[in-house]
Amino acid sequence: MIPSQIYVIAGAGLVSVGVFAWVVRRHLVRRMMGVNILSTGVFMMLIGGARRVEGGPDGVPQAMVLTGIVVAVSATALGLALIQRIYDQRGERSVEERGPM
Amino acid sequence: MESIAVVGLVVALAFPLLGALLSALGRPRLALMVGPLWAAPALASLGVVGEQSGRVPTMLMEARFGLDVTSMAFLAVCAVVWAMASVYAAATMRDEGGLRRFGVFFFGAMAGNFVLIGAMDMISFMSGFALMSYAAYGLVAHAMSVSAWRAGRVYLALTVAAELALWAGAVLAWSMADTWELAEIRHALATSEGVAPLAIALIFGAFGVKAGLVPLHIWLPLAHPAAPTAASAVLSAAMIKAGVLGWLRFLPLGEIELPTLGASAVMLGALGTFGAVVVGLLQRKPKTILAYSSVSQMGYVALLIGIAARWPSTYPTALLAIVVFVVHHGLAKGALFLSVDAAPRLAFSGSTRRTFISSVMVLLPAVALCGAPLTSGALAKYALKSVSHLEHVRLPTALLDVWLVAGALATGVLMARFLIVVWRARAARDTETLPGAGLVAWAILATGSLWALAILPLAIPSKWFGSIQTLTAVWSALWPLVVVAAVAWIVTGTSGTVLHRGVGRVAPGDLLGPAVVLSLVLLRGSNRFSAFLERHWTRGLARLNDRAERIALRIKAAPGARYQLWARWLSGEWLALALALIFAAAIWLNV
Amino acid sequence: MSVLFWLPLAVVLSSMVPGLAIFLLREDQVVARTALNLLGALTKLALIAAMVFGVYRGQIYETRFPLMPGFDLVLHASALPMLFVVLSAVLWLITTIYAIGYLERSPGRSRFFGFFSVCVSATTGIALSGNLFTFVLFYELLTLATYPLVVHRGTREALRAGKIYLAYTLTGGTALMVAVVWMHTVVGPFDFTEGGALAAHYEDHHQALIILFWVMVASLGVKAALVPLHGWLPVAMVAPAPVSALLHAVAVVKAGAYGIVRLVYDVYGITFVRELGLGTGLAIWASITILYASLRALSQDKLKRMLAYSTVSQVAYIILGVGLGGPLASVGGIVHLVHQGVMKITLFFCAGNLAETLGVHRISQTRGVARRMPWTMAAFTIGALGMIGVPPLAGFISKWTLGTGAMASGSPWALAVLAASSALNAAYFLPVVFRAYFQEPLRPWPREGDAGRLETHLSLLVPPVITALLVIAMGLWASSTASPLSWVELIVTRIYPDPESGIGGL
Amino acid sequence: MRGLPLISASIWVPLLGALFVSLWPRRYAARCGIGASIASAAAALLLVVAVALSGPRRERLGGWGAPAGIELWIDGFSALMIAMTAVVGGVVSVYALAYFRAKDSSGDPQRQEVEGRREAYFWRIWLLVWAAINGVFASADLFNLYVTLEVVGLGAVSLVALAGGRALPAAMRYLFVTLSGSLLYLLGVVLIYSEVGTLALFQAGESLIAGTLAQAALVVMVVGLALKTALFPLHFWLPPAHADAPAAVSALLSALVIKVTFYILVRLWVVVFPASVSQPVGEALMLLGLIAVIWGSWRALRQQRLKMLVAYSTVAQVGYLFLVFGLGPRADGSAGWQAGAYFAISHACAKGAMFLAAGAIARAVGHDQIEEMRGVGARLALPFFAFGLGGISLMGLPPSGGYVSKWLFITSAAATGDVIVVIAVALGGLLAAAYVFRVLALAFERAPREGAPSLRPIPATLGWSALVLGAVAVALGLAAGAPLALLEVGLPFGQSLAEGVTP
Amino acid sequence: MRTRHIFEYGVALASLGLGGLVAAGALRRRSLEPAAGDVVQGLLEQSGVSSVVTAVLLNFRAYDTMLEVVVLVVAFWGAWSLHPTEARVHWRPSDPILMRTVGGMLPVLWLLGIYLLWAGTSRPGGEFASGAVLGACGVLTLLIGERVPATQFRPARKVVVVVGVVVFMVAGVAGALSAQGGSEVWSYTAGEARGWILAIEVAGAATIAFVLLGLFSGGREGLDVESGGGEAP
Repeated sequence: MIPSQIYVIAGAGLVSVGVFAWVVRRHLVRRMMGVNILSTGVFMMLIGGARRVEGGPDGVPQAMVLTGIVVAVSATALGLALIQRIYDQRGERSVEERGPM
Repeated sequence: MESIAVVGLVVALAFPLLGALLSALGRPRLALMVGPLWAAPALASLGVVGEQSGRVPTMLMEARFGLDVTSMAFLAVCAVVWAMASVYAAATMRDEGGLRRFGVFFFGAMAGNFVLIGAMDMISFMSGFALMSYAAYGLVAHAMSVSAWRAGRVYLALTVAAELALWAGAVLAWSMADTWELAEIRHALATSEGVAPLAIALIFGAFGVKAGLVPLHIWLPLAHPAAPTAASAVLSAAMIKAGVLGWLRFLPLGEIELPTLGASAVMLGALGTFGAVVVGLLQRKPKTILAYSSVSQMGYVALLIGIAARWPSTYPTALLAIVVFVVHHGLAKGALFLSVDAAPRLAFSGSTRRTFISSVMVLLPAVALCGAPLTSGALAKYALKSVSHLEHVRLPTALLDVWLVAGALATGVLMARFLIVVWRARAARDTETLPGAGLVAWAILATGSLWALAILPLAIPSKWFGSIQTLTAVWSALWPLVVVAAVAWIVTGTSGTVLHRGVGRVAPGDLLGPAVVLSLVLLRGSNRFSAFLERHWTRGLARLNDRAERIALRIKAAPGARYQLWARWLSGEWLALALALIFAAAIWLNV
Repeated sequence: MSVLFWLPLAVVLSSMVPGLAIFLLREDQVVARTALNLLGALTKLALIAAMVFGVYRGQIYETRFPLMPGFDLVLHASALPMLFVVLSAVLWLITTIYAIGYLERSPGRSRFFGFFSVCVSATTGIALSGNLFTFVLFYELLTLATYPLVVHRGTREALRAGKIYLAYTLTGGTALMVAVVWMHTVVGPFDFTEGGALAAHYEDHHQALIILFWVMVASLGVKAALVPLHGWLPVAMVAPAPVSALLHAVAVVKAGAYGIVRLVYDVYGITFVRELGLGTGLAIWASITILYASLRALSQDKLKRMLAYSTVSQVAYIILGVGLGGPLASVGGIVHLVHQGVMKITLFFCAGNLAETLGVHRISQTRGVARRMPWTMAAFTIGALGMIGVPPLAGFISKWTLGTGAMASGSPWALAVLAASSALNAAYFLPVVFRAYFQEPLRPWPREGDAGRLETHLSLLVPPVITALLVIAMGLWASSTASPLSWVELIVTRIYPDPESGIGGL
Repeated sequence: MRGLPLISASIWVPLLGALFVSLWPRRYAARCGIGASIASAAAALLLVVAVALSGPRRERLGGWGAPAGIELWIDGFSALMIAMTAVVGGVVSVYALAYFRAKDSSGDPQRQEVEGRREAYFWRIWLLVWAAINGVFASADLFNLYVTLEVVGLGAVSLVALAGGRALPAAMRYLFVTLSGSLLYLLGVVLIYSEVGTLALFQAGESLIAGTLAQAALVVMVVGLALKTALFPLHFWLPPAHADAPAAVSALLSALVIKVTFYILVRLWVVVFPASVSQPVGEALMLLGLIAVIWGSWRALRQQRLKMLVAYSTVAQVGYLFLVFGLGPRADGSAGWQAGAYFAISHACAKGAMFLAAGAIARAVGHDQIEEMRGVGARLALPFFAFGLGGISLMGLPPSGGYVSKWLFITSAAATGDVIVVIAVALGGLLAAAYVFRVLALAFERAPREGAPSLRPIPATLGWSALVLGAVAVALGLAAGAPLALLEVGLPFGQSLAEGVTP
Repeated sequence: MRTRHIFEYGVALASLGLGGLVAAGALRRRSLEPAAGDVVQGLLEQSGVSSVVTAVLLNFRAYDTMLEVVVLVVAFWGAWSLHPTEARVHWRPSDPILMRTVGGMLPVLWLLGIYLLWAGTSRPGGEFASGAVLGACGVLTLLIGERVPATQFRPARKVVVVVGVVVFMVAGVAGALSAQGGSEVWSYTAGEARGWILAIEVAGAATIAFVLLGLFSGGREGLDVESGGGEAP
């Protein structure tokens, strides 16, 4: 079990946890965190699976991860803004007070 | 015969349609008054066209129109009767109700009658026949009373059945002959294999309905009393003859031996002759009596057809006999029907001179009908005898003579019965006097049996004429009359005789009673079957069913309930019918 | 791109274009709408006259558009299509006049006449279609165009009828499309050809072609109202009279029957159909329809429903003629297509008149109506007698040919069916005539139309009289060259080229 | 023509348009927006014409080769899709111009301000989404597909959220679906990259061989993309999202956005994955498609709200799309794939017309409860007629694009002998007829006794633009030859590998 | 709650299955040649920058990066299109410890951001890193109640959002014009590449920083701690 394979398996674990969290949890913020876990898992598998090239680790996956992270960040930001707006509409003071959706 | 002449003939024959149009446009009485005008072109064509035939250019599948000896005779009779009847109708019919409608249907039937007489091929014959039959319905149901509707419905049902049988028979015939020409049709049907027998049977049945052949005659006694006088005259004198003409045109008489057709025609003829007389005697209304007399006279024609079918060699003489008989019966019966309405009107006016004239005018056709000497009746009877005496007619001459004599006697008795009823009825009539035109029309028809003798020699062999003048012939024609007069005198003298009790025991349209009961049973059975067939569909048939229930109720409500109904049957008519059946069976065995 | 190419298309579009234009008219532009309508009808008639003359001289008119790779939209004008086109064009003109009078003040007329014209162009398209692909295209377009007409009145009942109508016809249309596609995959693309396009193929795909035949007949049977599939016709009678007159008596119902005719003659070919014994099956199905529908008509009280059932049985005559096979029966069947159209449209016009002027919808209300509306009832009587098959009217000619055809093709039982159905026809038509002429009206009419001098509006009265005269003319002058009978003989001689089965004395 | 970077142009013009619109103050947003839309449509059609005339086009961005740089590849299939986007996008933009402007006339400033914001942001985000959609259809690079897909997803979510109110929870659920769908797709890309080492679509296709990795990649990508295309079991999010969004947005979503993920799936099926791997999954998808057709239609029939009915109809029509994965590989030649592609574009026009018409009707009547709409037919003739035209294509009745695609579906199914598919396609058509005519019956129904509901006046452009889309759907039926010919350019379906046409 | 449990177990199983499948697939991979990494390594000189990641990001796959910035812009517009939230923040800004630490950190962070930006061409760093750091600075300023200097004027805000993408496009068009063979975008020579990459990095960093700040403020001008409400750009 060379080290990179450990990362890959961990990534896969995170993926399944992320999917489960997103589907099952009712609370919006929790679901958003689930999606983030899912994206982290995917990126971990990406980097874990990257090959080594003579000048060090292969550059392309790193670029892909960078892009992926930015996309994930912006998506999460939009999600949180939406969640905030939904709670405003429902009249709750702020996110953490109420439990599920 | 070039096409213009043919077109001329067709227009002449269809000329009465103009009368129909005129009365449709609101002037029915005028149209009826000038009745002879509509019939004139047809009569004229007799002289002008003579014995020729040709094809119509485009109309009716290039139909062939023309005249031959038989159709000329038929046309003559019909034209005269139609003309006189229309004049009489114009004179006597009150203006209330659908005179306009009556005019349209009257002239429609008239045109149909003429067209079918002139038709030489199937399609035009059938068109004329259909036009006449359907238009006649208008005449039957004219009175718009319950009995008129009932008569109309029975007439219509049988007519439609006849139309379809004719259509089916014609299709079968066409499939044999592959052409419309009636001449070739006859040749094609003159075989025994293939569908020919079925076609012949269908055609014989179809025209049997119109000619009042026994089992199919039940509409006649219902239709005549319902229709107005002029209509019933025409119905009996002219339209029934169309059935006979249909037989002559379609059936291959004289070409091959048709044993089954011959035998059945003879049997049904016999049945008709005697059965009708017996039932006729039991009737109350004069027109019904006359209707039954027509049925019995038609029995004679059926006899002649049967003989011609059974022994083809006798066909020419039989044809002549039929023509004579048709002319004689047409004129006489037309006059008699008119007399039913005209006689009381004339007699009612009080002066003895008028009552004498009316009684003479009534007596003359009645006596002619019984075959009195020096009238067309005698000629017809002699023609009948001469046909039955032809050498290869293997009917036992004795049996035939008995039949003819018995027939004459029966007709005499029926006529007597009719005269008594008319005489008794004359006092009760409250109608106005008979207008002049009506009298003239009636007179012409009444004396028909006399002047018919003048025009008939054109086609009849002269020896027949000679024979009726001989003394023996006169006597043999006279004695039945004497006997009948005696019996009539006795009967009028004593009231309450057996005859009286029997009167009125049989409802007109004799066979109709059992037929209705039978249909009730069938209907209820089919209704149960249809209930099984489809739930919501039975609502429709249910309505038919409750109509049948209403009829059954009506019968039950009649006095004496079911038992009484059966009892009456046993005594009256069945006895007579059984008698006639035995007689006909005897003839059948010998044929 | 000679006229040979553009004429069939022009004929189809000559009613489509005015139709689409009428959609844009406002409700109150009556003059413009009537002008457009009549203009469309007359131009169509003129074009058709030119085409008939051309076809008579043997020219071949064909419009061909590649619509899909492998499938072209083909409009081919040979003798048989021309017959149906002439019928629908003539009757469309008459019905338009009638409809203008009938819908005098009712709402939604632009919509009505728009869809009405689209319907007729769909019917013409069906008639002229040169292959199964085009036929299916116009067949389903017809369903679409007729739905708005059925639900025109907008009442709950009309919508229910529309729903039922759609359920039947759309299922039929889809089944037909699937069958056609399946056939094209099995046999490869083909056009309608005189002697039958499948003549060459039937050895190897024997089984499939039989199944496809019955699926197609069933799907066409929905529109041709064969017995189990006829449920929609009586229900669709809720539509206004001109719709039930032109569409349910002529266009829609005939489209189904015409489809079966083309299927048997131009797709499978007579030899193939006879060999597989499909013809007798078809004839038996038609006979069942004839008798069942006549029985149902017997117990109807609503006048239009009775006429609907009678349409169901009369259309089955056409299919009986086709099923029996042999030249004579085919002539009888196809000529009945024309005769029945004219007779039935007369009856529907009269029913429409009674409903519109006097508010009489039921047979029980027709007592003594002849006195009040003599000319309408005269036309009705002529139509009814024609239906019964009384000589010398048009109905007699087609029943006669069918009868002789039945005998010629050796199935006498068909003769019995024809006779029985004529009897039933008499049984349900004559009481109406009898009531109208020989009975007094019991109560005053439900609605007293103010028709002034005539019994009803001129535009309501003239069409039935014209068609009634047409019925008589087609009967009397049946043997003349211009009559439908001789035109059909011309068609059938091409379908049955072998001399031994000549038409004979007709 | 050869030299110009037309593909990039078709992506950059709407992108530039969006940015340009955002610079202007809110009052001019609509005007700039419509200008940008017309420019983008022109650029797209220019590209399509170029492809139609001179065959497939390829652009190596930055001049680098396949493995290193990103390549854009346009063949018949993608050109057709871009043409579809241009047409539907253009017409919807015209519709949106009127839809947002005439939104509210009640005059209170607070609502006015909210309307103004919605309109401004609609144009910006819609143009970005348009650019991204063109980007997906043009891209021949696995990772690039992910990023463009993400832009489309986020843009769509924001557009749905524009409607506010009950659209927000729907947008939220849609956001989760979009994100996780893309991430699962990315997971597939990661697996493929870890094996074949290149992100180029065609190169990956050549070197990817059947194995558990390919199997896993396919499954996870299919799950992700099926979730975004709302295939039957994963369709829960679509109806509320498409129904509660503003009318113009729901038309865009149903017509274009779900076609994007379908397009990617088709590319994966044809180019990337070997047949042995994709065949069983294809059968499963076809089965799910069949169930979707029946289930979607059944649910649509029972809906009370007009837009929900149309949304569920989308779920049903998506079922048709997925039939392609079972039929395509099996049928000889490209009949199966052609059917799917043609169905996609005709459904886009038809569904677009229906949603626009439904929007117009809802705007006029004030609500979209079907039962309360009795008797409005006469006065809303135009929208109902447009709805009818769309419905005709949906039902697959001639003369419409839907009919042609139904014909192609049945032909390919009959060729391979799948009777169940034939029956399902036919049944789907009938069920579609059921719910379309349930709405059309309103058009013909006479007002109930207590009088028809009062209608608010709506701008004519709403009805007319819906009619234009409906007319395009019908035109697709009449002139099917040209699009099908365009579809064959560059042999997009399967033969390209065989004939070595790869870039 | 029965169905709820079944549903949850089902989803758990499904996600485990998915994870397992993916893991199995990943473990059995065979790394086939040619790997994109080797090709990139080979072409590094022509890209105009020494760091592989920056080369891939800003030259080889420049299109991806542009789209990435577009994603950010979309998210920004999406967040700001929602009606600005009225939720107010309760804590008081005048907490001395917070003020002092933030005050001290801010200048260092600004310096770090700018350094990262410049280092990007040769060492790991680049626009995203610096953008993130600068964004964080902005957030900190808002948290202590101050206003970020450049964000008051609306037109400035509008421009800074779009500047990242615009510069990208300008570079692309320039590349297309200067290209010898085909006229693909961004195909400038190694020399020019370096300059353009730097320009893109600067603009990108600015956009990223501002967008991240905007996303945090959620459609409000600044974090009006007590006042609430605010006028969107």
